[in-house]
Amino acid sequence: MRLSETTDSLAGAPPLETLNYLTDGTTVMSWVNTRDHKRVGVMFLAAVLVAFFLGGLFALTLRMKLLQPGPFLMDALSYNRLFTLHGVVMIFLFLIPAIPGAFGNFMVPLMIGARDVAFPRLNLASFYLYLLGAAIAIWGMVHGGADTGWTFYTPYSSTTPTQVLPILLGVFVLGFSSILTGLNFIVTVHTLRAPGLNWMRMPLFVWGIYGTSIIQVLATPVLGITVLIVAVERFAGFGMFDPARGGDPVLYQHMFWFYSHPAVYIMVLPAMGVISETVCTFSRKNPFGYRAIALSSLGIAFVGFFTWGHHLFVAGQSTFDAGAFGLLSMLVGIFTAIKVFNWVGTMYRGAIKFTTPFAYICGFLYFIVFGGMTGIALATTSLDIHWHDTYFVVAHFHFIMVGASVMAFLAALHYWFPKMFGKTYSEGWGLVAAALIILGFNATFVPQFLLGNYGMPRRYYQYPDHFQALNVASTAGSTLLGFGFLIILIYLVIALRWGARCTQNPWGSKGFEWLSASPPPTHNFDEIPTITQMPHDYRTHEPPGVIRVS
Amino acid sequence: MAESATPSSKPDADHQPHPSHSAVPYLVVWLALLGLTALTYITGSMHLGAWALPVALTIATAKSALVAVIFMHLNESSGATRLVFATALVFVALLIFFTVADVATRFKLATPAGAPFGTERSQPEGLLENQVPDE
Amino acid sequence: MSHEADALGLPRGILAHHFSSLERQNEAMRLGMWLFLATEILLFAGLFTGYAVYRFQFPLAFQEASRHLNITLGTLNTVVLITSSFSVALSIFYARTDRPRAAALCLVVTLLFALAFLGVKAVEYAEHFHEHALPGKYYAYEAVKVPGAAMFYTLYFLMTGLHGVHVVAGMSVLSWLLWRTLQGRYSSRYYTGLEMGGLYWHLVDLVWIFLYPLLYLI
Amino acid sequence: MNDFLRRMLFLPEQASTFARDLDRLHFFVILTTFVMSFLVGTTAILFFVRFRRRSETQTTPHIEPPMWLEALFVTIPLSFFLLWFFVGFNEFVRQQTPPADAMDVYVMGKKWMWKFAYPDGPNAINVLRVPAGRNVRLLMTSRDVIHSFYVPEFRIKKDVLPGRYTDQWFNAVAPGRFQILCAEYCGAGHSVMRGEVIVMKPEEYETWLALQKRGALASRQDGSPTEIEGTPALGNLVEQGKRVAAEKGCLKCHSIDGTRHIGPTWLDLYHRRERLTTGAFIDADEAYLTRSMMDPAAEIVDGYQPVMPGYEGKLTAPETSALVEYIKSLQSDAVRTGPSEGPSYAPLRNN
Ligand code: HEA
Ligand code: HEA
Ligand code: HEC
Ligand code: CUA
Ligand SMILES: [Cu+2]
Repeated sequence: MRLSETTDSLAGAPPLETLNYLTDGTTVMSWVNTRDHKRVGVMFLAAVLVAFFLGGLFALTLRMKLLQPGPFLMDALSYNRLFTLHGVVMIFLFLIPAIPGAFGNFMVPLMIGARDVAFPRLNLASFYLYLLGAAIAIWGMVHGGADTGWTFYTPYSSTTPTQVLPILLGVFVLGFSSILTGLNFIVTVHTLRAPGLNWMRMPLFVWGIYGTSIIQVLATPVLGITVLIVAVERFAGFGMFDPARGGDPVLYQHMFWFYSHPAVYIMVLPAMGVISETVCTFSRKNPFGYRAIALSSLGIAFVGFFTWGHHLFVAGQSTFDAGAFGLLSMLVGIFTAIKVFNWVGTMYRGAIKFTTPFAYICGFLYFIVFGGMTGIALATTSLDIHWHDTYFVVAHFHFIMVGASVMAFLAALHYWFPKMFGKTYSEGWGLVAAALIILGFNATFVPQFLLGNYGMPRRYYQYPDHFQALNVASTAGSTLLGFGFLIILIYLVIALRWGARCTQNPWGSKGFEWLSASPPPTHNFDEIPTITQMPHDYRTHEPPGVIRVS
Repeated sequence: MAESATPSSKPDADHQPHPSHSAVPYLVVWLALLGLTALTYITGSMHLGAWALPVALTIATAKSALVAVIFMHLNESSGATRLVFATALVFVALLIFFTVADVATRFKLATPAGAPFGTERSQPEGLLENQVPDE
Repeated sequence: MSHEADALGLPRGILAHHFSSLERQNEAMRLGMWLFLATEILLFAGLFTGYAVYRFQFPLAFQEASRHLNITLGTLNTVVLITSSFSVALSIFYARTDRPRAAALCLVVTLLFALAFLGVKAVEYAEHFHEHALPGKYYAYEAVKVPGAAMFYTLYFLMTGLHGVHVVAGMSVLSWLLWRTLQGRYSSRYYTGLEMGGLYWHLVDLVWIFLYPLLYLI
Repeated sequence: MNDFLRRMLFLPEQASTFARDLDRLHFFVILTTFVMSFLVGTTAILFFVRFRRRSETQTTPHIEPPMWLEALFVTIPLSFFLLWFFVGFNEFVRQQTPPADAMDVYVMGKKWMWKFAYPDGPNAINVLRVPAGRNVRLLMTSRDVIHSFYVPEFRIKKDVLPGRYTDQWFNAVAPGRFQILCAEYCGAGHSVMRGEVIVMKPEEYETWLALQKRGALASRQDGSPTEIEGTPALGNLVEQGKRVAAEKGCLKCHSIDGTRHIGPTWLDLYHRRERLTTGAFIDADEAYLTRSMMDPAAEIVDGYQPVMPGYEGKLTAPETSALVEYIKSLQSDAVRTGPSEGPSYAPLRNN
């Protein structure tokens, strides 16, 4: 089934064969030098996909090792480097830049009726900083690789003889890239909204990106200074976190998590924005509780800053702080709950069509509730004592980061694929892959919850024999998962090359990004649209292009 | 907060939002800053004990408020910029608060008399050869 | 769009194509700059947190060590930096009121003060090196041997070092702005670039306003 | 029911007094998690079945949720979360507060082994013996990097930090053997940094202890934090302190019988509220006592002259802690009340 056949009736007049941003200049230099937010978005997309497959390969290798309780396949040091690299690549190279860098860049200006982001040159710079940071980090991996875990806890990270410096430096540069992306979005949203697009008409994806940007701007610098101090400690022995000189290792953890807990919301807020958009399109319904969904993004961005201590419950943090952070963690859960219930509410009395993105929406909803609720369970101070640094935590965060964020990333990829490239992909294969991924995902990570309950600590190269059965189950699941991603890779590449041309608005969506052509021309709009209604208003069946364009 | 963009047609009004301007406020602020520096220097050398820190911080805050509001023109900025500045300060305050609260309310013996006390620097040689103790 | 800029007699290319008016673009620049300043504040916040924690843990050592810093030089530097901030503010004021030469002169004064600041700092650093009042494992200062004193110097060097890097960065920004001012780029019609540079310099001052009492006056 | 759920969820045996209470909360939270994710997931599917798209030009009504519904979305989860938090935090505080009558064991983590030492008792590597039914408090520190002491069956875990002490207590319900795991990543040997807790019948434990004290003590094996660091044996710290006080001349100025001399008396000094010349009050805890020796001029007790010499560099760390122990032992009512206080730990080594 081709999308274009079934949804033609809804599409506006297809202004197809005009020059679009992809065909307007095809030399290499025209890409390298571009100021176009859409091209920067596409380059980010390509880069983060490479990072994802790299990180995924590391993950599969990890899982292979864990088939056997004893030494197998590699030695302990290689294993330790491998999970560090898996974590660093997946978090700093993939998930943090993924949705904001790729889809945020592409869609936010389109959605708010702007011709570009506020600082196009800075935007390009942010991409090159990403490449530079990635290059430094990968160079470090090739030259030995660190074995600290992605958390770089001192004093281990300041004393291990492996190559920590390049990775720290890479993370620092990547942080800069992330800051610039966020800064740009905040300014864009404040100053470049189209006439008539007031705050309470802004698409929910833009709200999600806006909340994310606040975190990126305000949290990332603290990570920057923290890794810098560790670097100074390593090569100059300043001893700021060194207990032998009166330093406090727990201070490091406070500073690290002041960034890294909010950072988990950098990873999930854009994903939530994607779900807010897609759930409306595929239900053909206005967002249920628009205001609640929009403002809860801000709520997460703010309260999310003050829960970092829940990573330190057994780290020697004081009981007072544990209580304060535990309580605040409970509050941050509420904002997510509001969103979840409103997404489900959006489907109520809608006109739902089951497509590949919708399959991922269903997966997302289930995984975010399960993953999020296990987060709440972990924040219940006393329960964390047993679970801390076991596979329960590993399963918790993979449920959110893979189960929710990656699902949303995939939903976005499929939903906006026609918008970005003007091509359609095979819906049948899309559903097969989605089924495989959701199934494989459960098979991989549900056993890890049980392993955590059973008492298996994470970052274990060898483990006591009685954990083996569950580990084998998890590895089997991860193979399924891998095949799912492989299928997606194949049919998307095929679609890119040979896919049928799609219409301007194949999904019949009333999101504002569909106001421009697909793929959009370099300057996005011939004339800046005037917005006269909320996004996703499906009370009439005029195509959204008819939202009065002045 | 910024309102939606309306193509502006009266550029002159835009570019000089505060037409009558004089340098006197800057001069006054500069003198005030010098005065406050003198004050903090004097109070600083009085060894006020427990009060030294609050006094010094209050003076520093007053000084930085002057710089931010007058020199940096926060008084004529949009609400968004003020919000950015205020948010940054609130976050800094809470970062420091929670971290110090942890140290201040720890388990009593956490850092016993004589700390810092000995830890071994790790021995880089052995590790890379991968000497994992046998079980 | 950019014909508006032409009509105003502004240098070409100042108004980017995607902004509807210069006012809007200036607002964007200003907001962007303040966001950047916010990141700078949080960058320093990490060190201030470290300071707060270790001061809490080693109050005596911090007092002892701080008394051995050179308060006179510290105060001198405070005055120098405050004055440089003042002259930057004046320079923007002159640019705004179409007196580019006065503006340029103020920038020159600022740069001189910045150099003076670095000079004084260099004198202090030299003294510390001489006394071996150095951070972490290099600490061998005879005068203060309380546990925790080394931590004070670690923080001292990290904080003033990072601040010094910012001073140097600010100086390069200001030099560039001086060049642009001499070219006559800034006037009452357009002075955003200068204003941004000024904001950055004021932030450098702001940080020092806190560093001074925390390091020298406890 | 308890056992059924425990097995379904792969939870290990409940071998400490905490385990059962914790697991109960665990079941509540996890079952709610199952129910909620199932409910949300199925509601989505049901809505799909019920509200399928019937035509490509279908329109839908504009629906805004009523205020009360949004309020429910907030209050229902919030009340669950808060309930869990308060129940959980209560348990947490209990786990963090060792009872007064706990027996102490010193634990030292080191790449990649656990060392245990009993106050005036034996030492061991990787094997911790405790009596069943007694409260045991572990006082833990590390020699190199962070480790984490984890016994799944007891549901306890605590990071072991260099340069600091952390504590953890438990009460093992019945004899048995349980694995100790290291739960904080500490390098290549992290996953094999294992040990064992052997819970013994109280009588057997006493016999074992007596045996160790008599025989094994003479040929102590390595593993005692005290011995490695060259500090005096823990048990006679008080005796040592008495000797040091005499040798170093403290007793020239300080009395131990409550009389006022050049300096304040040491009797009942520990945890006395001292008024300083600044007017502030201070609690004479270990830290203050140490400071008073190292830097007496910093805080002068009201009514005394700042004549005491500083002992910074003149007292070794073991001597300092012996003195602190000695001063702590000088209590007019020998019976100590209040929560269990610091044991006679010795700082490991002064840098
Ligand atoms: C995208 C990433 C992401 C997200 C969004 C979250 C979200 C949350 N996380 Fe998670 N977390 C991680 C990534 C993430 N986490 C990572 C990477 C780690 C490990 C890091 C490491 O050590 O390496 C971690 C670790 C971690 C810990 C530390 C565990 C340990 O090491 O001991 C804790 C403890 O409190 C925690 C809590 C939470 C909470 C409370 C949320 C909340 O935000 C969740 C909110 C969501 C919900 C609550 C679901 C929706 C609710 C409903 C629909 C309500 C239905 C309800 C009822 C009626 C009851 N997380
Ligand atoms: C965005 C973040 C992200 C993502 C997407 C993933 C994805 C996966 N992760 Fe990862 N993980 C982390 C973030 C992430 N992880 C972090 C932060 C840690 C902690 C690190 C630390 O301790 O410091 C961690 C740790 C971690 C561990 C624990 C290691 C340990 O503690 O010892 C394990 C073990 O199973 C694991 C497994 C997996 C698996 C199976 C996937 C799968 O979902 C991967 C799926 C992807 C692919 C499979 C690749 C695509 C397909 C191909 C390459 C085609 C070829 C394949 C076939 C033909 C089969 N991860
Ligand atoms: C020259 C006399 C002198 C000697 C010798 C001396 N002290 Fe003191 N000590 C004082 C005086 C006077 C004070 C009260 C003023 C102060 O707080 O410094 C004091 C206070 C103290 C206090 C604080 C008591 C309180 O009530 O707060 C402690 C603890 C202490 N000394 C320990 C020692 C130890 C241990 C030694 C030996 C190693 C020692 N002193 C040797 C004179 C002395
Ligand atoms: Cu010790 Cu891990
Ligand atoms: Cu967290």
